[in-house]
Order: sequence, then C-alpha cells, then structure tokens
Amino acid sequence: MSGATAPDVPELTLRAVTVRFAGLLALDAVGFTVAPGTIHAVIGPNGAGKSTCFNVLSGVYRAERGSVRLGAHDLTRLPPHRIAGLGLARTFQNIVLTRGTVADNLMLGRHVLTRSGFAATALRLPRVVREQRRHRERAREIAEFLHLGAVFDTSVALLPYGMRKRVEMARALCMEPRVLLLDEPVAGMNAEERAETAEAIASIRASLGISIVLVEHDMGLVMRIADAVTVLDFGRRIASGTPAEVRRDPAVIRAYLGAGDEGGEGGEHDPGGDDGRSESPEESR
Amino acid sequence: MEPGALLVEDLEVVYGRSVRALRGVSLDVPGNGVVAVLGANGAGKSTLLRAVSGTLSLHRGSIAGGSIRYDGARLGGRDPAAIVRAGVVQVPEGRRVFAHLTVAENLRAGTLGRRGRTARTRAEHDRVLDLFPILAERREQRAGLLSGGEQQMLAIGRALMAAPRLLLLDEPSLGLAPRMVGRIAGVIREIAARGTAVLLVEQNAAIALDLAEKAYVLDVGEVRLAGASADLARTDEVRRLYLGEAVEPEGAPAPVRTAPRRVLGRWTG
Amino acid sequence: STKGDDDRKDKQSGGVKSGPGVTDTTITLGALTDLSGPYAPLGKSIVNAQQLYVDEINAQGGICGRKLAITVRDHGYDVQKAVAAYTEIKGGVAGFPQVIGSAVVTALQDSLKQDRILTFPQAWPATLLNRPEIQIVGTTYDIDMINGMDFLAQAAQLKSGDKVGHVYFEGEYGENALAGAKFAAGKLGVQIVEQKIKATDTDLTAQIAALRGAGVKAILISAGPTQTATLVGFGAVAGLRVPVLTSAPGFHPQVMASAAAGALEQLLYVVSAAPAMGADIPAVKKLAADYKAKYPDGTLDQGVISGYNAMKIFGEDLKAACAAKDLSHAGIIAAHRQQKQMDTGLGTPEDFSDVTKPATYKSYILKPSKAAPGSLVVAKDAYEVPAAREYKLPAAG
Amino acid sequence: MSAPVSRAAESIPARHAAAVRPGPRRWFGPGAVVVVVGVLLVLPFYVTAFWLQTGLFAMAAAIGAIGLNLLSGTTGQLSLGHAFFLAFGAYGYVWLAGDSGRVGVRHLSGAGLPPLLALVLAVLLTGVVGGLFSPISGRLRGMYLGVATLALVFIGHHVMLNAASVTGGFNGRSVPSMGVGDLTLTDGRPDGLEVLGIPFGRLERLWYFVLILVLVAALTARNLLRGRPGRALGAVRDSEIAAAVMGVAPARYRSAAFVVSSMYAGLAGALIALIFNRVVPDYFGLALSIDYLAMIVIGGLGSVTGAVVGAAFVTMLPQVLSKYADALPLVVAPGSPESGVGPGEAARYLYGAAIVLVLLFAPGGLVGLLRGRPGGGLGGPGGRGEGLGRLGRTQGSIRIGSKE
Amino acid sequence: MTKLAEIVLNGFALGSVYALIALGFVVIFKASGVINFAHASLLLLGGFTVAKLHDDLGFTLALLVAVGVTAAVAGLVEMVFIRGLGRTEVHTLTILTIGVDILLTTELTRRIGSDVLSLGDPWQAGVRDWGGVHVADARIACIVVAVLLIGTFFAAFRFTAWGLSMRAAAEDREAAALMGVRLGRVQLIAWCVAGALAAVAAVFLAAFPSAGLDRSTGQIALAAFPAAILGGMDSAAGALLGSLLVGLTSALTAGYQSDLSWLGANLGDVAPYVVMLLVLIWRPTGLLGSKERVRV
Ligand SMILES: Nc1ncnc2c1ncn2[C@@H]1O[C@H](COP(=O)(O)OP(=O)(O)OP(=O)(O)O)[C@@H](O)[C@H]1O
Ligand SMILES: Nc1ncnc2c1ncn2[C@@H]1O[C@H](COP(=O)(O)OP(=O)(O)OP(=O)(O)O)[C@@H](O)[C@H]1O
Ligand SMILES: [Mg+2]
Ligand SMILES: [Mg+2]
Repeated sequence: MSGATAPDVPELTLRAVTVRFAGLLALDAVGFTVAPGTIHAVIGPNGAGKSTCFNVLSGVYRAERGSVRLGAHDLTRLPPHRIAGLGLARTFQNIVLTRGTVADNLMLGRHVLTRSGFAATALRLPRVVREQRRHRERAREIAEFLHLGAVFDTSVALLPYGMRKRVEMARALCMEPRVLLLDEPVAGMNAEERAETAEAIASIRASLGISIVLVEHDMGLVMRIADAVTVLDFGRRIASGTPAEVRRDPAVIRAYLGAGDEGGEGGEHDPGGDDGRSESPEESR
Repeated sequence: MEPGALLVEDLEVVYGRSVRALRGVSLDVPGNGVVAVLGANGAGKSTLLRAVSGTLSLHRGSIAGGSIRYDGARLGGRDPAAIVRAGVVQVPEGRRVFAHLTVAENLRAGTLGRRGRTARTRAEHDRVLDLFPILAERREQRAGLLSGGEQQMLAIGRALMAAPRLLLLDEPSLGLAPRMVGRIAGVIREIAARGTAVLLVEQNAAIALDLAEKAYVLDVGEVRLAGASADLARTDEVRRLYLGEAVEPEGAPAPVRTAPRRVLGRWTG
Repeated sequence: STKGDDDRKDKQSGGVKSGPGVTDTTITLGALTDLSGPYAPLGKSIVNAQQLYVDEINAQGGICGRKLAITVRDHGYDVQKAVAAYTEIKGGVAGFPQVIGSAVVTALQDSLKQDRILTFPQAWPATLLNRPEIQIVGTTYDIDMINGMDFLAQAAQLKSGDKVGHVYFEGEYGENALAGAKFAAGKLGVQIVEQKIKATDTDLTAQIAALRGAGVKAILISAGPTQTATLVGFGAVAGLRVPVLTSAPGFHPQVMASAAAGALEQLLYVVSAAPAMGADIPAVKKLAADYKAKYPDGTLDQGVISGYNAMKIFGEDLKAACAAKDLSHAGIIAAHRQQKQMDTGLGTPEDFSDVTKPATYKSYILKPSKAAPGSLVVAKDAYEVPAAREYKLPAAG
Repeated sequence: MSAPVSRAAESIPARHAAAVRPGPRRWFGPGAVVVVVGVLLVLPFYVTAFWLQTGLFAMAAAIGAIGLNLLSGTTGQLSLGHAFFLAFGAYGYVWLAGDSGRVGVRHLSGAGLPPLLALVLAVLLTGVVGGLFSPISGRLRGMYLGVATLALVFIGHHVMLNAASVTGGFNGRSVPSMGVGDLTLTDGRPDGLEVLGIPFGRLERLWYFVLILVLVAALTARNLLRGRPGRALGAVRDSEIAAAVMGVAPARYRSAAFVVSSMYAGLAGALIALIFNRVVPDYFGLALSIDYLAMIVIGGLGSVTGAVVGAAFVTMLPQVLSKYADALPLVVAPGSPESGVGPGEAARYLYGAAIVLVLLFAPGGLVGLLRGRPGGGLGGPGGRGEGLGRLGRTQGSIRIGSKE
Repeated sequence: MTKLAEIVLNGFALGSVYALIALGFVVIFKASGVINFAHASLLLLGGFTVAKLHDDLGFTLALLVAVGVTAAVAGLVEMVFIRGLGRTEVHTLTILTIGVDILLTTELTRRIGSDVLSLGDPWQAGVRDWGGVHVADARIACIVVAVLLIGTFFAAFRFTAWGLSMRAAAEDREAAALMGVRLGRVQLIAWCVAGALAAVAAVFLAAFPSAGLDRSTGQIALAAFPAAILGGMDSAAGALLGSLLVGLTSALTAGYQSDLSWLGANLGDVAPYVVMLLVLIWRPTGLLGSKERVRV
C-alpha cells in the first residue's frame, strides 16, 4: 500500500474532554491524538462513550470541559456545519440517510464543496450546471469505489441494511474529508462483506492519505487495519497503543474483550465486570 | 406437525408490484431449538422475518405465494398483533426502540401483546434487568438517548418481556461489544433450553452456527444451502463467505485478496 | 359557451333600449348571496323574499312586458368565489337587488363602478354612499345610532356626563355605527365607552365587567344576534341591567329561544329603517302572511322585510326605466336616481336622488316580543332626529 | 462466482427495475407540460370571462403553492401563515404602486412607483419580512411552528384593519393596474385592443402576464429543488443533525426556506390583488392558509407539478361545482319553497367529498396518480414520526409532530 | 378591583372551555399525529345532538347519547378514512380531516339553519355573585370538568396499557405492531375519546353566558389551538396552564382595551397569539413541553 499522507491533513487532538448528561459522566477527561494519515480505532464496551466522542468531535454535543483541535483550528465551540466545512466527515451508528436516491444522498455530501446559492440555482446559471455535473461525476466515482455504482439511482429506502451503511460511508467520503469518522462501519455485514469494507477503508487511507477514526466492535477488523487504538470504559480512557499492545492489556480484556473468544461464553463467567459496570455511574453522580 | 413449530413452504415475497425479494423459500423451525439464517446484504433475511411476523404490509410488501404455518395454523394474512398473541415475537432490524419512551416504558411495551399480563411479567422483568443491568440503571432515561449497544439490549429485553414461544431475532449481536455478544449467545441458549424456539438471523456466523442446530444460507432470495450447522460450517462456501476463510478467533490476519480492488483517486476540484 | 356570447352591448328592441340581462321576454337580475356560509340564514330570507316579489310581479304580467328572473349565486361569504361569480353573471344581469357581505361589496365596488350596475347591498355603512351605482336602502348605521341614542336618552334618562357603552364589531358596520353614536353623544353631552369585538367573539364577560366598571347607563351594540343575546343575558344577571340598543343586524328571532330571552324582552331595543315583521302595518302584515304561505318553514326575520323592500324598489326602478324606454345599465341607474319619494308601504318613504345622503333619515324603534311574528314589535314609530342632518357623513367629505 | 457484495449490489437494481426505469406510465413528463402550456396559451381565445377569472386565480394560487411547497413539502416546516405573506405581497404592491390621496374621509398613502417596479419590490419586501421571522422560523418545528405562524395571520389581520392609511382598513384599497409603458393590463390603454377578432381586455392581458410568471416560478422552484439548496432543505427535514454534519446550517436553511417561500407568496399575493382589482383584509384569513396547505398535499408534497395541480384543484373545483351545482339532481333552486340541499351546499358536499376521495385513493397526491403511482407516501417501513432509515419515495413531508 | 377580579375569573373560565377543546386536539394528535380539523364539526355535532334530544330525554341522557353519537362518528371517521391510510404520512390525514370537516359542517349547518339552539343544560342562566364578582354557574362547572378530564386523560395516557400502546404506536408503528399493539384499535379508541370530549366541550361552549349553539359555534375550535400549544403538548398541567393563560390574556386585553387603545383597538384577539409567540421564542416547545432531545 503506497500513497503518502495528503499534505493538508492536520492532526486531530482531543484534550481532557468531559461530557455529562444529567448526572451521567459520558466522557471523563478523555484525550487522544490522531496522527495525520493514520487509522485510529476507538473501542470499548457498550455505553463507554465512543459515539459521544464522535458527537463531540463533529460538534453535535458540546464538551463541558476540554478541547478539540484540528490542526490550527479549535473545534470545541464550533457548530457542526462549521466543523464539516473544515474537512471532518462522519457516519452514524444508527443509519441516518435522507430521502431520495443514493445519488441524492451523495450529492448532499458535496454540500460544503459546492457554492451554488438559492438565486444562482433558481436561475440555473451555467456555472451551477457545470458544478453540478462535475460533482456528480465524482459522487459516482465514489459510489463505484464502494460497490454502490449499480444502485446509484435507486431510492435508499429500498436498500438492505448493510448497503445503507455503505451509502453512509460513501456520503461521508463525498465530503472529501481530511478526517473521516466511521461509527461501526461493518455492523450488519457478513465476514466477506466485512473484509471488503475493511479493505476499502485501508484503501481510502492509502490512496487519499486522510486520517480515519474508527469505532468498531469487530476486533478482527480493528486489529487488521488500525494503526493505533484508544480504549474507553465508562467514559474514561483505560488503555491506548498499538492494536497488539491493547489486545494484551488485562484491563481491556477484563472490561471489553472478555475471557474467551467472542463466540464463547466469557461474559457468563465474569460477573466481576458486571458489578463494575453497575457501580461506576453511581460514583460519577 | 410438531407443536410450536414454524413451517415455511415455497414462500414468495414481493415488495411493491415488482420487487421479488424471496423466491420459493422453504424452511422449518422445530418447536424448540435454534435455527440460523445466513446471507449477504440484501439476500432477504429481514424479509423472511417480516413475512413471519406479519409486518410486510408496513413495508409495502406482500406474500405472493407459498405458506407460513405456525403451530399448525396459517400465519399468512393475519395481522402482527394476532401473530404476537400466538406467541411469535420479532426483534426488528436496527433496534427500533421507542425513542421518546423511557426504558421502563419500552420494557412495559413488550408486554402489550401478552394475554395474561400479571404474574409472569414480574419474573420476566427481573430476568431482563438481571441480564442487562444497564437497563435497570437507565430506567427513566429516554430510550432514544441510550448508546447503540444499550438500545440493542433494550430491544432484545423488550422482546423477552413478551414471553415468546417463537422468537425471531434479526441480528441480535449488531453493535454489541464482544463480551456482550457472548452474553447474548448465552441468553439465546438459555431461552432455547426453556422451550422457546428461535429463528436467528445473524451476520456473526461463528456464533450463529454455534448456537443453531440447523442453518440456512439465503442468497438473492433463494435458499442456497441448508443443513445441520456443523455440516454447513465445514462447507467451503460458508467458511469463506461467512466465517472469513477460517473460523476466525478475532484478530486473525486478513486473507490477502488476489483480485486487485478499485482505488479512489484524490479529488482535484 | 364560447367567447363573445355575452351581450354586453346595449341594444334596441321594441322601442326600448335594452342592455345586459334584458331580452324581449325576460329581465334577469342577479343576487350574490350567502346560502352556505355564516350569513346563510339572512341570505336565505332575502332570496326567498325577493323571489316572492318576482313571483307576484310575474303573476301580474311582469315589468315592461317582460318576466323577471333572478340569477342567484351563492358565494358562501368567500370573496374569491363572489368575485368569480360576479364576473360570471355580470354580463347577463340588469342589476343586483342583493349583494351580501361587506367584504364582498367592498371587493366589488370598483368593478361595480366600472360596469355601472345598479346594486343594493344588504349592508348599511355610510361609506358606501356617494356612488351612483350603489344604493343603500333605508338609513345608514350611523343615522340609526343617532336616532337610537335619542331614544335611549329618554328610556335610560341619560344626563349630561353619563356614560354609554358601545360594543361594536370591527369593520364597517361597527365603525360606522360608532361614528353616529359619538356624534349623538356629543350632542347629548354623554360619553361613549368603546368596546370593539370580533365576529368570532362569543364570550363578552370581560366586556361586561369593563362596562359595569365604567358605570354605563345604557349600551349600544353593533354586533351579531348571539353577541347581543350574550351581552343582554349575562349583563342582566351580572349587575348590568341597563337598556341596550342594537341595529337590525344585531337581532334575530332565534335568540329568543336562548336563556337570555327574558332579559332581551325587558332590556333590548332594535333601531331599524324597516318596521318590525310584527308591525301593525297592512303591507307588512300582507308580506308576513304571503311569506308564511309560500315558505311555511321560513323564519320571519328582518331579512324578509328588507329583502322584499329592496326588490320592490328595484321593481319600481325597472318600471320607471321602462317608462323612459331605457333598460340599459345606465338607464336603470338614471331611473333609480330620479325617485324622490319612493314609498313601498314597508317603511318610510325614501329619496334616492341625492347620492351623498341616505335615502331616509327616519328609523323605527322595535322591541323583542316572543309572541309576535318575527319576535319584534314596534316600540316607537319611525321618526327623525333633526340633529342628524348636521351629522357629517363619512363618505360625503 | 463474483464477490457476493457486488453481486447483491447488482441484483438490487435489477429487482427494482420497474420502479426506477421511466416506464410508459410516467407520461406526465415534459411532453405533457408542453401540451398544457400550449392549451393555456390559446385558452383566452375560447373561454368566457368566468373561466379566465377562475383560471387566473388558480395560476396565482399555483405560485403561492409552489412557495409553500418549498417550505412545508421540502423543508418539512408546517406553516399556517401563508395568508399573511400573500396579504403582505398584495398590500405591498398596492401601497408601492398606489398614489397618496384622500378617499372619502380617509387619507391613503402610497409610494406611486411604476407598477412593475412596485411588483418586484413587493416580492422582495415580502422576503425581507419572511426573514424578520427567522428567530422563530429557524428555531421552531412541527406543530409549534405551525401555530406560531398562525399568529402571523391574526396579527396581520389586526394590522390590515388598523393601519388604515396604508391598507385602507376594513374597506381595503383599489389596486393600481399593472402596466408597462403604454400597455396596461386593463380594459383601457391601448383602447379596444383586439387580437384575432377577440377583444383583448383586462383578463386576457392579465392572463398572459400571470402565465409567464407561473412558468418562471415553476421553473425556478424546480431548479431549486433539484439543486444544492433543495437537497440541503430536504436534509434538514429528514434529519437536522445529519444535515448539520454534512455542513448544512439547519437554522439558516430553515429561515432561508421561509424567506423564499414568502417571496413566492408575495408574488402570488400581488397577482391576486391585480386579479381582484381590490384588496380586502377578510380574504387573507386562516381559511386561505389552510387552502394552501390543502393545495400542496392534494397535489403531492415536494413536487412543483403537484403544487400547480393542487392549486388548480383547490381554487377551481369549488367554483366549478358552484357554477354547475344547480344542474345536479335533488338540488333545490334558491328561493324555491321546497326545503332541501341548495346548490351552494351541494357544491360544498362535493368539494369535501372530492378532497377525501382524492386523498383516500391517491395518498401521495394527484401527481402520484398522474404518474401512475397512487401509493405515494412513504415507501419505506413504519411511517410517521420516524427518522432513521425509514425513508420514502416521495420527496416531501411536513413535520407536524415534534418528533425527530 | 371587582372589575379586575371578575375579568380574571371569567378569563380562567373561558380558558377552561378552550382547555376542553384543546384536549380533543391533543388526544388525536398523540394517537395519529394528525391535527384534526374535523374537531370543529364534531363539536357542532355534539352540541346539535344534545340540543335536539334534551327536550325528550332530559339533559343528562341527551348528553350521554350525544357523547355516544360523536364518539361513534369520530370512530367511523377513523375506520373509514384514517385507518386505511395508516401507511401514509400524517399531512395527508390532516388535510383529509379538512375534507371530512367540510362534509360534516355543511350537513350540520344546513340542519341548524338560522337557529340558535339551547342545550337545556342544568345551569341555565345561573350566576354566582361573590361580592360583585359574577361568574356563570356553567363556567364553574366547566372548570371542574376540564380539570377532571384533563387529569384523567393524562393519567391514562401515562399509566394505562392503552396510553402506552398509543404512545408506542405514534412513535413507531412497526415496532408497536411487533409488540402486539393492535394499531387499529388503539387509534380507534383515541378518536372515539376525542369525539366524546367534543360533545362535552360543546355543552360548555353553548351554555350560558353564550347565547346557545348556532351554525358558527364550531369555529371557536381554532381559538383553542394556541391554548394547546402554549402550554406544551405533552403535559396535563401544560395543557391547562396554556388554556388558562390564553383565556386570561384575551379577557384582560378585552376588558382593558380602552387603556390599550394605542396598540390599535381590539387587541383581545391578537393578544393570545402575541403572548404565544413570545413564549415560543423563549421556549420553543411551550411552557411545560418537554425539551426535544435527540441523539445520533
Ligand atoms: N444525549 C444523551 N443524553 C443522555 N445520555 C446519553 C446521551 N448520549 C449518550 N448518553 C449516554 O452516554 C453513554 C455513552 O454513550 P455512547 O453512545 O457514547 O456509547 P458508545 O460507546 O457509543 O456505546 P455503543 O457501543 O453501545 O454504541 C451511554 O450510557 C448513553 O446512555
Ligand atoms: N420496502 C422495500 N421495498 C422494496 N424493496 C425492498 C424493501 N425492503 C427490502 N427490499 C429489497 O428486498 C431485498 C431483501 O432485503 P432484506 O432487507 O430482506 O435483506 P437482508 O438480507 O435483511 O439484508 P441485510 O443483511 O443488509 O439486512 C433487497 O434487495 C432489498 O432491496
Ligand atoms: Mg455508539
Ligand atoms: Mg436485514
């Protein structure tokens, strides 16, 4: 895999970010840095705060304390649409697509890259037409890259779950992001599809040179493609490092992976972890 | 026919006027035991479950041929509530918790279709909270604010509250952490042991094949393979497509693909 | 039908110049009325009464050798429908003895002027004066109020410095009445306490509290029948037992079925250019009898008398126009404007020659009486307050 | 065997072929538009004043409906305040083009601008007023916005009655006629104009003027919907958060939709004033707002053609029914002594029944029917009050509920 | 001082009439997500039925029959028009209710004609006089009934299986169906309840000090809109509070209009809307409405 980091991809840094919901400490002074052009995985048990972390990064939630920086820009207090303008794109854990065809959704992704305003579009000025055509071509290119070319003009409502997930990813890619946040990109896919998607992610990083932050419960995938891993539990960072390091970390095994493999009954044999789960929110209250 | 068994014969399902999502699918689920259905995206797995639970019409779909019989009676054409009353309960794809209801209310909603609603409800309730302690902590939180995995637990818990005789699970492991996946597997095994039949649609084939006695592989609306799980797990196709070449203890190195994949060039606009 | 069928042009036939709506055999009149909207009860009475006149006159051989006919269009108090209906029928009618709805009349006034079609609106604001083609039959609201105040002054023994409440609808009806009331108040040295309401207001408790708080000795109300009933009914039991006076649109026989009936009989007066349906006047009695005979289910409200009266005047105008051998739009207006002493027997004689003035300055005072036909009897015969002639009419300025 | 992923992907369009391919059923395409416009162009030569008038109302309403559709259909913002903006456009034009002077006892003010300029300014001003409402239009959603906009109608009515020197109060004002140079859209100058032997008066001249504007309005709206702003508005409707994350500023786009829709309403209002010849406050009531909502739903939400068809349905049907109701059996003529259903009432019954039937059999609106897709509505599962992945085939929906 | 007290009290009383009407809107809104424009005609139907029957049956029985009739008609509307369209979106249904309203209203107003109907209610023209402060007996009854019904409804909505079914169905029909909720029945009941409420509200709408029921009575229904919104649609206290506030504002501005004439005469009709706008700018989901919170 060749392809260097794109020159303008900045570093993404979270510093001591704290988020609280009505007494629940969803993120507790969490910090990590995504080096330019790397794939950084964020993992952790359900409810650990991974999606919350994404929500803070993309401006959907506001951090109570701490800061988020993208290169020279401070994202902490910016509204989502401004952050999007700075080149940060994301997908959602629960698919959020808009009505219309795959193409419509992808073209929405091009919003920040296009300029046509109300007046110009209403009058259908030549430059609007040109812009539209150019960006549609690129959207198709991206769709094809994610094997969505054949459904480009199909209504997303008709697509099965796994394919809708890919539409989301394509839409985020359409923003030509410098940092791409993927929340469980392979949920609902079978092994073969997962492998495909994993490969696509790796290929995106390789060919575009952008940073990717990834939340995923498929440990196999994380191990395979991540450069660095941050592990959250109860809103706190409990480990970080390379995939291999993290995987051996006893705290991670206890809190997240369980004793056995994922098909086994590890959870059943480890009540200790459960107690920990139920106590912690009490502490934070 | 065995009591509590589900028998699907030559099922044809169409969406709208022209989209044929299932073609001549036949499958049976014994009165107790776990049956798994595997398949790629768009193979028709969710469609199959919708057909059984009677919710096709809510998707503009309809049964165009074949039959679905449960416990000796035909299910086709009955409304979803009646099917729930007959003991068939589905956990829908994508969680679908009632976002604006609290966690407690969501669980209570699970009992809405039950006939006798009092005594056993309590027990079920305790059991669900026991399984998913996080739900007890979040009793009064709006379900829509839960994390993805928590919502998945709620969706499963809600279905268990209905005390089903046949449980249809559409990807129960979706979005769950590995440890939680293990626990769900335990739950499924346990309810099966208590005499509930389970029809399991699952992408995590390792678990599915481990839990189920019998499995079907759907492909573009047709049954491609069927048989005992253990046998299926040994077939090349299942190994490659659903188990990722080898039975994958998480983290095994990816198989190197030979086919070169498309690359995406940089945007130079 | 295709374009150009409308005979908009004046023609000559049988020595009589004719215009739109007039053929050799028929004179067609138009009615833009409300039979399905809020003013449907009024519309129905007027349509019936006017049809009654047409039937009578046709039985006598018609006018100018021609039968009368009315083209009725129901606009349901929808301005847009009314304008469309007007456009539809204006080329085929000789005049409009009925147009209901102030909003409709105001929306049409420019077109009426342009098309010069004689029109009798069933609304009486003085702002419609000064237009040759529009004729308010009877008094205007302001003149009614001036006359009515004079009556109240005696009934409530008003002294200089007393307060009189005036509850009125926003819009022409209320505001024109208010102008008259203010003028009269100035003459009497009393003070008007204003309470403006909307047609949809049915709860007047706050207004009553305010009027009682102000210590009014009498009340004028220029609103609808239900508002009058509420005001009188609740006022009577809430410490506001004072005489109340309203104009014709403020009363309808049906309110005598409400819980306020008793109070209405005791406290309410109605000022009107038309006598009561229950008046002891031969023409009125005959009308009441004929109407009941033809429409046994009909209500004998004031719409019957004013509708019939308007139609009768229109009939007289047509007769005069026939005599002048000109049944064109302009001819009918000219004939109408020459009537200086029109007495239909259904009220006071009227003078239509001065477009700047109401046709009459005389009003009756009527009183509710459950037993009488139309639930109204005459309390005071038609009279005129001399001071009213000094009053500066709004449109005349 | 090819990879399952791509195979599944290829199988889906194949399955949906009928839904995607423009089949013979979708005849309501550009061809139909050309035919309709052609008919409209020659109509003034054949029909009577009544039909011209009715058609003019329908065309003006179409412009207003197109605007409301952008707001309610595409952006999902329920508005019951459309009548206010129609009124603002109407009065704005009348004031800008009108002269100052006394009428009766009243003094009326006016800017005395050339009519065409006044029309343009009225439209722009209505947009500005729509913009002033942005603290509310940007923040509120669903039913709450609906009722907040309802307030505009009542406040507007209050102002129309009380600002008498501008509006003429209850009596309203006459409308200065439109005209460019020597050609006025009245029966006058140039006098006695005839084209092909047909007198070319006010209605005929207005007809072509309004027709041109309808085409312009429809075209611009279509461009908007298919372009970048349209997609952004749709995204705001379907998921505010997703839209924001895609770089769309929701509040700004919601306000912008409000402004644009106000401008369409302003134009429609000014044209309605021209057609009426007089503006009166009572016309611009809540019922009018509801009529416009009915137009866009009956026509088919989210589509420009739908708005036009709906406008024609809602404005013309009652008129046509009233005109022909007396020909119906069982209907009793007004003034006849029998009691029974009068023509006006019969027309109301039929109109009510028509609304119900249309929506029962074409829930997606009349355009759905024209395109051979009576289903319309949400193609996706579930239905109401849902946001995630439950998506539809039609373009639009109004968010009435407060649920995301 | 008695003036103020009387205006305030009567304002509250008027508000309670609005509250009863608003409740009818809220029930259907919660069940079907529809703004039921046909509610106005249901009010008219309820009132009309009582008016026609009370002479023969007595008031109580007539009211019971009217409640039954309006509930049945509302239920019929649901079964014939709304249910079949369960899959379509709410705005279609909303406009459909306009069609239904036109049909019902035309028929009823045709029957009512010019009549002002008395409902034969037991309170008649009775008035309480508390040291010069007058309130109609019927209005006091209305306050009591409104508080009771609103309380009952919201309790049922919160705690009963029916209420839960309704909320679940309103949120996600498919998921609710999968829980065994009988979508048709739940919605049917809601419409019937709203219909029954309309009959009760009509009684107070037409009772003293109103003159009676006439063809335009139903139109008041729309005045209850801001009442429902102002308080926030999802709380009992909010519904009451909003309605009382609307009643109070219109009464105060009407009663003191001579002191407010610089704002243009007759502010009474506009004032509730102005208040509502201000409240909504401050709290976009009403006074007590729960804050809209979503996550992704
Ligand atoms: N808006 C909110 N209001 C209240 N609580 C919230 C909100 N968003 C998240 N939470 C809570 O914060 C915790 C962290 O949620 P988050 O979605 O970040 O978890 P996650 O790590 O993404 O878990 P999963 O893997 O299950 O998706 C959860 O317990 C969740 O219930
Ligand atoms: N509402 C619908 N209308 C039309 N076609 C549909 C609809 N829902 C699903 N389909 C089509 O039916 C086929 C089967 O879809 P289904 O959702 O059953 O797949 P699945 O096996 O569950 O896939 P996944 O693993 O992604 O959930 C797909 O081709 C899909 O496009
Ligand atoms: Mg998450
Ligand atoms: Mg599926």
